[in-house]
Amino acid sequence: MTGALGRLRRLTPALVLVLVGLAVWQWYVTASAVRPQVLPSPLRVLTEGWAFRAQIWANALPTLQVTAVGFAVSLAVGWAIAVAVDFSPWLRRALTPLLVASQTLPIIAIAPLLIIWFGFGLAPKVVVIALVTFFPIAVGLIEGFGRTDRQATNLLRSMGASRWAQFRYVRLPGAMPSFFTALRIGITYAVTGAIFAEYVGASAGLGIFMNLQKNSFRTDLVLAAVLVTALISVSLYGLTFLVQRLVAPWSRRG
Amino acid sequence: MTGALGRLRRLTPALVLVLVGLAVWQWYVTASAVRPQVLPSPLRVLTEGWAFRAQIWANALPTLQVTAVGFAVSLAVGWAIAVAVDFSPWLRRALTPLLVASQTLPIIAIAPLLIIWFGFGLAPKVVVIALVTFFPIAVGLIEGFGRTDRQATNLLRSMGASRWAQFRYVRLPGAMPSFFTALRIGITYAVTGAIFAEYVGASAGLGIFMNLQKNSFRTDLVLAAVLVTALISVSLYGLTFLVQRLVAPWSRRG
Amino acid sequence: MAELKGAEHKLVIEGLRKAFGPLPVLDGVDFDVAPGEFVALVGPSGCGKSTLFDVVAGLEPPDAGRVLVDGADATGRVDPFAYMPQRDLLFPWRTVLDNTTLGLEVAGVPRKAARARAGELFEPFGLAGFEKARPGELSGGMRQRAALLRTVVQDRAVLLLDEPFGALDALTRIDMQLWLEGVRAGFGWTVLLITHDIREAVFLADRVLVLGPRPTSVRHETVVDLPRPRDVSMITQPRFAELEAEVLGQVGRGRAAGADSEH
Amino acid sequence: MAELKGAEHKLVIEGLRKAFGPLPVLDGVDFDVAPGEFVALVGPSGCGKSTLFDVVAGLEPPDAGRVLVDGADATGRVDPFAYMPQRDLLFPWRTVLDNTTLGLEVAGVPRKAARARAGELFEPFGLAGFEKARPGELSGGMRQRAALLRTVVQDRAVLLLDEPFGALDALTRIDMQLWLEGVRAGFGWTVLLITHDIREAVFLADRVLVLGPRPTSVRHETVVDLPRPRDVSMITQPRFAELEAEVLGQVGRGRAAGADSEH
Amino acid sequence: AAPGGGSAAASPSTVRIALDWTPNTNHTGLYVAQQEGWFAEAGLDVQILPYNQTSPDTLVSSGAAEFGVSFQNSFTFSKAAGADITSVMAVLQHWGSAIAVRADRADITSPADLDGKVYGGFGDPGEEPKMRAVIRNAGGRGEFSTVSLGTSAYEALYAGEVDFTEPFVAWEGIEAELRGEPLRTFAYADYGFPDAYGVVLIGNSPWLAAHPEQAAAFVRAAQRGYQLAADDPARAAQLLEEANPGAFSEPELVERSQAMLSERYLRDASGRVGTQTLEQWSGYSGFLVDAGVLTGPDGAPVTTRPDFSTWFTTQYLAQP
Ligand SMILES: Nc1ncnc2c1ncn2[C@@H]1O[C@H](COP(=O)(O)OP(=O)(O)OP(=O)(O)O)[C@@H](O)[C@H]1O
Ligand SMILES: Nc1ncnc2c1ncn2[C@@H]1O[C@H](COP(=O)(O)OP(=O)(O)OP(=O)(O)O)[C@@H](O)[C@H]1O
Ligand SMILES: [Mg+2]
Ligand SMILES: [Mg+2]
Repeated sequence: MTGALGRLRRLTPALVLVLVGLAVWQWYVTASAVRPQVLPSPLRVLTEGWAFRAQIWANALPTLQVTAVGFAVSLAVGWAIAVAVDFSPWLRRALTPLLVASQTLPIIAIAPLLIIWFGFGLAPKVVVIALVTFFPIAVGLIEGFGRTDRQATNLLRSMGASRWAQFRYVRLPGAMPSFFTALRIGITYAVTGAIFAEYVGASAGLGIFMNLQKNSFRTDLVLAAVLVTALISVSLYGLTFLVQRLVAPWSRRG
Repeated sequence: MTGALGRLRRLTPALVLVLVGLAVWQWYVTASAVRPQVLPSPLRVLTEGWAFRAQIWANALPTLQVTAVGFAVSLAVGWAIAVAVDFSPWLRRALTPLLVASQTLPIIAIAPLLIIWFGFGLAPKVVVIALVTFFPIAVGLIEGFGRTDRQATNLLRSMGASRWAQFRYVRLPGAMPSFFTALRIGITYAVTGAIFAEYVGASAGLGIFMNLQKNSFRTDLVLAAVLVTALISVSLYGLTFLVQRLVAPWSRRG
Repeated sequence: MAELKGAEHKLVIEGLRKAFGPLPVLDGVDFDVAPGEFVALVGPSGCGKSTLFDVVAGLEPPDAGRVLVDGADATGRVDPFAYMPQRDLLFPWRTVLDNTTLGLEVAGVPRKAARARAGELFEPFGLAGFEKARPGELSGGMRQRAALLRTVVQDRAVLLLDEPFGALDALTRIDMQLWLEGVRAGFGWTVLLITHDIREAVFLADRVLVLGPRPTSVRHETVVDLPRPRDVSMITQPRFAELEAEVLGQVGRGRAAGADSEH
Repeated sequence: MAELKGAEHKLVIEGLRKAFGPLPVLDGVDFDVAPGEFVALVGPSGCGKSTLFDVVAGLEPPDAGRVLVDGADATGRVDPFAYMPQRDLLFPWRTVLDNTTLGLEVAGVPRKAARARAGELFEPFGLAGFEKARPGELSGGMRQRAALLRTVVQDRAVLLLDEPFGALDALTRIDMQLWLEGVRAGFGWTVLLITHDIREAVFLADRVLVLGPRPTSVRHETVVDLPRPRDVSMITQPRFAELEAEVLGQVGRGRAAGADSEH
Repeated sequence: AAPGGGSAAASPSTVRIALDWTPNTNHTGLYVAQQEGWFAEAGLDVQILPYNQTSPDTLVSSGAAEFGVSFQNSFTFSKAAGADITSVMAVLQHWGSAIAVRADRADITSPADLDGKVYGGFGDPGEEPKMRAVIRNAGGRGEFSTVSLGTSAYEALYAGEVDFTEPFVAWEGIEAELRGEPLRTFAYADYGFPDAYGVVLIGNSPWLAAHPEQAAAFVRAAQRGYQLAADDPARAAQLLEEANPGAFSEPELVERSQAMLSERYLRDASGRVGTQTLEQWSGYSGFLVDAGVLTGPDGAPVTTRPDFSTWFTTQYLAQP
């Protein structure tokens, strides 16, 4: 099952399911004569999406860029918080409720503030993406660090390891499985976060494109953009497995 | 450090940080004379929120109800998927990309479909909350199941345990730490999800209240509702620790 | 012929081979065990003893060869065996008592009955008072005793014990050995025991098989012709010392011959 | 007086007490160790030996009593000790070689130098060829040897070894014992060794301390007056058998007296 | 065709109406009719659906609601795309929105000054052609950049992040005055741009055809409600607030908005409420066709003007 062929065969089940789903959808749309504004057929989504490929592509690029920058910031913030919290029980108790609270801010409510504070360059979008995605990463890391075996920590202490060395040699690698779980959750939200961020204020991007097409009652093009979003997200998700294989090969089961 | 006093003292750091933050905010608003529509002072948020407490409470109840139902559905779906995927590698490969893709649906784009399919009752809101929160739960569980020690599985197999018994006696309890991490992430999104769902269509709820007040330019009342949301979320988050203590006491470090 | 041979034996191991990737571990292991017999396996560290048990217990498929139980092919079957792995593998989410009842619960014994059955053994195993403790609160030797308890309480036809007494002090060990020696006959268990303690092997077993270094096979067989039931006084008998010396000599020979493959 | 006493001793253990919740484990443990001395500790399973090491190594605070090193209070200090815990605790995210260099890396030795130093020991420890393997690919005995390697390569003044040879076969064990006996003198290590093998205790140690059942304290001390360096032939000498019998008798006495507290 | 997708109303007398926004003064007539019992008198059980993210055009077209509150602007797009809806009554006779800049922007005294400036938009496909046309009509080149901001546009305007946007004069405009930061507005019609109905009531065409009596009863009751709003804005505002307890925390905003609508928007030139003309429909909707921004049901651009007289009807209004 190695090589490109093996990998392709592993994808068969997903493809089968998708194709069955699409067939049912196509059949339903044809049979029920539902209006394309309400539910366009998959074929129509594909052909119209293809016809508008230049425009979709032009809007996908800024979204990808914003996603990359935002998720990088999110990773940095998530790690910084998790490490800080791991080192200081005081900070842990101080920050945990605030982290949770940060997730409850309806972005719609704070969007005007973001615009006023950060303008509508990259900054407010990066803030939104970071806000949406840093939380699973921070929580995953914090709990990963916390799950370290006491006896393992003791072994390190017996070697005279400083708090930092204990962290580096045991807590950090021990948290990798948790981290990658969290990374997968976080990265999945990143692209949606970017699209949401574009509602806050942007001149281009898949979010802007969707909004415009929605207001033009072009549900087919909205769904085409959704499709592109999904493809990007699934690719990024797949990428995490690759990264995990490179960074922490021992953390995957055989 | 036991008892109510001890627990209160554990919260001191968070309270200190919050109070400092509020003081800075209050000072800034007073000093800069920023318009309350842009940024009301914390005092104003509190006093106005208190003045409107009856209304906020009346709107918090439906939100809580929707959150509870939605999150229950989300838990059921997350568990069902994770267990199914754990038992069938075929399903794992078929569903994983779809799960990820499901997270990339911008709800704004599918909201029209939800309303048309499910009407204006509880259903579309439950769907939105479940869509927003089942994913971390499913992923957390799937990875938790997958992290089971091979030798532990072997021990069970040597006892003649069926696939199901292996699951019940080893994979399931072994996944509890992962599950609770995921639960914490999921439940944090549940309330925000409910508020978001109310934008899709509702007649009452904190989301509706925020939207109304926003359209009446009452940023202070919007923030008062945000505050209530945050309190609910933090309480639910705290609750997960209690549940974990009851259900899986061994999974917390000492 | 194998079928014939199988009929008079509880267990027949035929030409088992197994490699992990490029590393050959089992190199054609053959032996057989009579019903109710106690066979000890000794061999150098890393030679493949635990791997052999994994294959016999049906947990790892062999690359070649087969396992017969009561004359029928049982390769890959788990039900005739109660297996005590080298790592104790007590689960942190169960109390010590519930860890020991695991095999019974899996076999469908009602929880209450299972607890009663396992609970009776806590006293002879020196674990009384720790029924409700978590595994993390036990000492190394106590963990090992709990793991052994979990294994024997399953009451299977064949016990596979991988260094069950490794972490026990001399006297606790003798206690446990005597306990095993005492109940085994009564239940008619057939026992395979991996040990590093040659004295233990001779004291408990009807036969001691010496395995060679990796890739391993059976190098030598010593029949222990001491009367049963055994008791501690036998250890001082000259015949005991003779047998011990014979086994030790065989282990040494096997090791010297295979020293190259270890390095 | 303690200070005076401490000055002539490498290590002084004074009245250590420790309880886990309601369970008293250490009940006033007192002994001292001369520089370069090899002391073996034997005692029933679950009596508190590992707990004693945890306290001495500075990992668990004692409820009472103190630990002196070179005459100075070292209670809670970790730096004089290299500790090999009972569980091997090899980390799955490091290769076997990198597991063994862990202590050196923590101490700031550059990675390359650390690898070279640990790598030299793979041959005498019978681990050559497994430098790049993951711990999961090792047998139980190989894991234990890797853990011992990780401990001794740290080159600390006092070694605390908790059953370092428990999972080794007789001959590999003798090899490792001889290796330890050989290098120890050269490095001037002071060694405390927990073991269940009384023969091993007598063979390696200058003194054997017998601990009583839980809550434990030192019950008896046997001075091993065999000449050094030791070699395998000594095991057959009558003095060796005498010493072995003395320790065994003391272990038995201690255990019988404390049997009630175990149950 | 039967109304697709959504569940049909329980009985012909049950009428559901979808809102475009949270309840506000554009909806007053509906709430007045409801509060005064005029719907009930007409034998109708009217449910005002909670505001949601779904466009009323889509809801009405799919049959999930019988009526909806929409705009001539969005109606044009959805109708062109094949929505099966008909405009049954104009609520605002003119554009409800206007170009707005901060009153303290001395550098912008005419839309012609907006060249090179930043527009805070709403992701509406008609807004850019409209702005371009107005600026050109005022003598400018019609070159500006757009940032899609949604409702954040107003905050961005006050903060100076954008230079102009398009608020509802009778809502955001009044709010700006109330908060002491007035806006300067430029009405599109003042620059020769076609006028349009700011707010319209729309109905599901098949339902209208099948239920002419209920349709007429509903529209007349609504028309009567808006008539009261035009005649007695204070009482109408009060009824609106009573119908939505807790929805309005700024009573002054509601009252002033209602007064402004009554004075300038609800009545046509002859003083009537609810009327629609082919001229006004062909004006703006025709402009959008000519601008080439509409697409048909098949996804192809609409290039020829449809028969706009089929888009609306006045047949359900009370006879003068
Ligand atoms: N973390 C802990 N919490 C509670 N009880 C503990 C803990 N650690 C050890 N104990 C208890 O302390 C006692 C002594 O344990 P310890 O591990 O020191 O024994 P030991 O002498 O090393 O035994 P063995 O030879 O079997 O390893 C045991 O009864 C054990 O249950
Ligand atoms: N899962 C595995 N993957 C790769 N190699 C393995 C695996 N399990 C065991 N081995 C290798 O197989 C050989 C035999 O291992 P095994 O555990 O059977 O030895 P053993 O005889 O039980 O040794 P010990 O007495 O030390 O427990 C070792 O060299 C080990 O490295
Ligand atoms: Mg083994
Ligand atoms: Mg111990």
